Amino acid sequence: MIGLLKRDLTLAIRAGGGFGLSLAFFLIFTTLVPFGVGPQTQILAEIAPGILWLGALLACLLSLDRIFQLDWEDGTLDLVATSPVPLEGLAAMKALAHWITTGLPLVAAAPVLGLLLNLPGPAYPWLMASLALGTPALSAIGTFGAALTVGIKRGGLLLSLLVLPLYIPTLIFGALCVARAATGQDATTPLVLVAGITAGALALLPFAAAAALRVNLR
Amino acid sequence: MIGLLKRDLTLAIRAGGGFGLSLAFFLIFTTLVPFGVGPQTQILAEIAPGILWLGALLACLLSLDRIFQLDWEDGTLDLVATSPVPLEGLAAMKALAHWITTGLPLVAAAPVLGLLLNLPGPAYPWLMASLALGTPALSAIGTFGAALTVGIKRGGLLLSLLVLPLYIPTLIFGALCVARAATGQDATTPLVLVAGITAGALALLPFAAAAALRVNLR
Amino acid sequence: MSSLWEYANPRKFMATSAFLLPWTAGIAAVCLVTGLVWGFFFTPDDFRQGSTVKIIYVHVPAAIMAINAWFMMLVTSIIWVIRRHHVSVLAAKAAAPVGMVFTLIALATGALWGQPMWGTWWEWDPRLTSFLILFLFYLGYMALWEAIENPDSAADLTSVLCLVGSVFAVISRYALLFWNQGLHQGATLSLDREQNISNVYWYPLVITLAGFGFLFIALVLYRTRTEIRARRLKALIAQERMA
Amino acid sequence: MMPDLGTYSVPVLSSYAVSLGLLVAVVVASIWKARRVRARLEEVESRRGRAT
Amino acid sequence: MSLSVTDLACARGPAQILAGVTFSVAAGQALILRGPNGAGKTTLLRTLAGLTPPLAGTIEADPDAIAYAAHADGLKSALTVEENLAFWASVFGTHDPAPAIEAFNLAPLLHRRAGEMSAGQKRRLSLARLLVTGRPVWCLDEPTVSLDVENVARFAAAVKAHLAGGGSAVIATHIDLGLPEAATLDISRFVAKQIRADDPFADSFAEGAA
Amino acid sequence: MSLSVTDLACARGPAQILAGVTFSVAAGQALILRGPNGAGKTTLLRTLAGLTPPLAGTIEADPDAIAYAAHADGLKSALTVEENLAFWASVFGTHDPAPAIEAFNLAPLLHRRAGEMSAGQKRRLSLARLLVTGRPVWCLDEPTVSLDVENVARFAAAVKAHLAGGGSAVIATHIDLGLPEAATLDISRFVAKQIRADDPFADSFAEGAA
Ligand code: HEM
Ligand SMILES: Nc1ncnc2c1ncn2[C@@H]1O[C@H](COP(=O)(O)OP(=O)(O)OP(=O)(O)O)[C@@H](O)[C@H]1O
Ligand SMILES: Nc1ncnc2c1ncn2[C@@H]1O[C@H](COP(=O)(O)OP(=O)(O)OP(=O)(O)O)[C@@H](O)[C@H]1O
Ligand SMILES: [Mg+2]
Ligand SMILES: [Mg+2]
Repeated sequence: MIGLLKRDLTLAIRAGGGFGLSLAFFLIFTTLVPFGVGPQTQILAEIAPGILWLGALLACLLSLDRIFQLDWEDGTLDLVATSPVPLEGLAAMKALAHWITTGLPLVAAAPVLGLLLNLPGPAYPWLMASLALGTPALSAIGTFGAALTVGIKRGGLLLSLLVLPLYIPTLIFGALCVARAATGQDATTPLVLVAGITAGALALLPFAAAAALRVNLR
Repeated sequence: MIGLLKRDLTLAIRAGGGFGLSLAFFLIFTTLVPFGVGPQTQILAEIAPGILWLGALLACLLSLDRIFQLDWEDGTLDLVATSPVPLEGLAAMKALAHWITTGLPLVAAAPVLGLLLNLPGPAYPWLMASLALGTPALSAIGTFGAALTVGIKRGGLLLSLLVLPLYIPTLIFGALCVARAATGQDATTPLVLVAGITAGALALLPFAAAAALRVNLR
Repeated sequence: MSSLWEYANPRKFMATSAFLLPWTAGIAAVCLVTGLVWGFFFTPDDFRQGSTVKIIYVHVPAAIMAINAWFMMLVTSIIWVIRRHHVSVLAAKAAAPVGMVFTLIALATGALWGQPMWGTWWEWDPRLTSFLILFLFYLGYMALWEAIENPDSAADLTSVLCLVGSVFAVISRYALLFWNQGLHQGATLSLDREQNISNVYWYPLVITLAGFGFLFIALVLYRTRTEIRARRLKALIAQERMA
Repeated sequence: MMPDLGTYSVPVLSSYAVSLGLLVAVVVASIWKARRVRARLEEVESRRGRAT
Repeated sequence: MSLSVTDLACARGPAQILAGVTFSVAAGQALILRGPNGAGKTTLLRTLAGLTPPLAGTIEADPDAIAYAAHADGLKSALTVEENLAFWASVFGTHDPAPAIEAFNLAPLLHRRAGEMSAGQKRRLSLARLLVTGRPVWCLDEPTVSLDVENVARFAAAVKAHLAGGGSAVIATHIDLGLPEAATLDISRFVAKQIRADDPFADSFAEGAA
Repeated sequence: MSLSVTDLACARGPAQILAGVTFSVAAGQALILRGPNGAGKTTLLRTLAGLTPPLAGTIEADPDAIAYAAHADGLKSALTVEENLAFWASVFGTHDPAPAIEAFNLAPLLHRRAGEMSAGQKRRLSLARLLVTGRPVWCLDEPTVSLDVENVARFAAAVKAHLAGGGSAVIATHIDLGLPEAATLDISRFVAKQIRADDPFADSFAEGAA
């Protein structure tokens, strides 16, 4: 199973930039917001927590359809399915690889982007904590969605349609956590809830993803 | 060339939903924003023009990497390149098909989503006009980006990195047009500028896209 | 010298750059040290900006060179597209990271300057924002180089991107002015010097500017040499694998 | 020797530090890459030299 | 390892394709599946490999004994030959790709990216994968497509060595593989295309009763 | 239509693969390209089709006369057989797919989606595309891969009809096509693998001077 993870990371690094790209998307998204919304720092500071979380979520989303699609197209998925690796393990490794290439860099970069949007000072540690605890859930949910839509050409938009509603709870609590911290309120409760969602998603979704894969390979 | 357009539209409708999906993304994005930013109508109304334009832009973005990728993978692009259809024509048709399946539905749906975000009344016609004039530029720019990255597996995020900076002027003028209309100012100048960008992009980028395709097929 | 285009031959370029490199690097070091030391230690504080005026000696040269670097990439890319001189496009590739670092310096020092002057790290001012966009263009350009395996295809595609990107960078600049009038300083370094900052600030600034310019030239020469070697390495490895 | 930077010592010093740091970083990165590429090229060239 | 199949019915999507497929392959034997295009060879092999559940009948073989090779190569074009093999070795928990490299003469291509190889070179790599799986029952779908004469011989030698080591193989093909001693099964006599028997909407609904 | 090639040098990526390729195919003639895996058949055909510019030499044929068929099928799996053909007919400005359907017996599959066909059925469809192009010079890369005996015969008949109509064909293959009267060219004698001659980095640059 480590072989799967290693291969996915190698592929991510070799073909098309890997780690850097989700970061770049995150950066661009946060710079685009002021272009749309206007340059008033007051408003920007107010929407910053939501925008940062939304950016992280979209950066995750954009790389989802590649999780299984390429393996499916070139026949690798068929072959892995007939190998000793259980599909549950495959799904878990895929989610982990996705998180390492997407979620992890976002956590590290978020504070810099917070500056651009004038996020108030006390919110920074909470921003990082909530992203660190929340992005694994995004990857796990996304892997499940990717497993559902593997085999559908042009599945990208369908995938986002399926996955985004599932992302809503994570988004709400994550953004709430940062927003509370930004206005000096207590932010522990939403943080704990984010962690809870992540724990649940990690425990259950690999099984759902494997079931979906099995159906799609049939 | 009409054959190309017809086929792309058929494929879009048949495989994975076509028209509906970019709309669905747009809808979900605009509903996610209040979850992230919080439900204060005051703020939402203020950021509505920007968010609507941003949503349209991201909905376009998400479907870009499929413009040439599938044709490239199954060998169709090689075959079209050896056919009497010039690659410039191919690029233009691809951009047109992308606009019909993505931009056009957005124009139609935007007013409904404006309601969700409390966009002020006078802005609606300007919202539709600016999207109708601006989204063709998004499709043309996106087709150029897709032509640059065809052949790169996992090119999706790279594509957004390349394309989003090019989207900035359209976004600024488009959102500015709506924002001015929302606050009762004169919005014609930004609208004219959006139209100008679109005209320029449509006139020039198919050639750049064809050049990039030629290099990638070599 | 028969023709300027001869330098597009890798061997000729290697020879010429080997000669030029120590000189440009030396001038760069001298100018940078003189200019920065002069600027940091021997200029008075501004009556309004206090000691923050010293930031000008890194901020302005970095900003100016960041733009010039993109301009140079544009020119060399066009040369590649039209005359297909390999060294030319490799010079563009070599310049991109340098330009990106200069952009980053301008952004960082600007942000540090903004905190005391405007009371905020970041302001969505057109000048600053267009720099952020320039930074994104550099990132995209470099990422495209990295993503493409075949060197000649990568050269062609990045050149096309550079051309189209330049057009859009100009439009963005204009769009930004329209979008927000901004707080940033106007031009200090116009030809008509009398109307601008006084000589005490002017001399060290010009010297650091020269320093940054020569540093850029030296780095581009040096990195282009590396790129040429890497390109040859790639060719040789390909040849070995074919055998 | 050190000039009096007054209340602004932090931004001024950190600007210089960041700038010099980044400049040194590109220079070092360039040298590092140059060394690596050069070493690998020499290795391959000498291998070829022996072969032919 | 032997493989034995009794009265198997195979489906593809909504349709039953084959019914009553019965054969057995003993250890050390190879079975060549023949049949015109669209007969159902791929369908049968996918069912044997456990990818598609059978509609009826039994497959007597440990699914973990079967190595499947499909029409598609299953290669990552960004990885080198060596990396592709190492990946499959790690997935199958085996460790030494050397015999596979040897058998298909991949040594000269070891550091080439899979995307930069010709069709036949890719096919060789994907066949080498079989040796890396270390599994005893090979189910191969047109393995020699795009191979030149020399490499078809390499493939035949690899199959023979595999059989000699107590393995077995089921191979679908249209062309000669150079395995004269293998048994042949023409699957066209099992073709039974119809709506799947387990589809409850297949019966007419006796509208009167509803 | 005839095709004549003089002293052609072909490249793939950074590498020159073939040099000095010279042959000519008159109207009504077929030429079969042979050569081991990786020799450069695909490379040559791509150059003839105008996809890759040649490094040297001349190709005397209107690029608009050449119909190319690659290893990949170029089919859209979501479209039916009929729609796939209609698409190619519209791209090539021709209008009647009936002879193509006839020649490869696609009538029974006409409303099947391309994605729901077997490998050989897909291949038949992609060969039928050639007839729809209406172009006189066919450049085919292993056209009979996955075809059964009956369909190989159909293909041979289609080629013969095409030649009889004054067309010509260049066909790369490893297996017998049933075209005994066609000339054969073994391209292994043109193989000249090396760095592209137009690559200025091929010369060493006397590092000592640096
Ligand atoms: C992140 C923030 C900033 C960025 C990205 C930035 C960028 C730039 C750029 C692009 C230039 C133009 C160089 C040229 O082409 O002439 C410039 C010059 C200059 N900047 Fe900034 N700047 C920033 C913040 C500041 C701040 C806060 C101040 C001082 C209050 C400042 C003062 C100046 C001055 C005095 C010049 C010289 C003007 C000239 O020669 O044109 N900058 N900066
Ligand atoms: N996804 C699918 N949905 C429905 N029918 C299918 C699907 N795939 C294949 N078929 C049909 O099932 C039948 C058996 O196909 P299969 O691929 O098993 O044939 P095959 O014997 O492997 O042929 P070939 O020699 O061409 O590879 C064919 O008639 C085919 O049209
Ligand atoms: N993208 C590429 N980059 C570099 N080299 C390549 C690339 N594609 C193919 N090659 C090499 O070029 C040579 C010729 O390949 P080509 O595909 O033309 O062979 P072929 O004669 O068609 O072989 P096959 O019978 O296996 O299809 C091979 O040695 C191959 O490894
Ligand atoms: Mg089959
Ligand atoms: Mg070939």
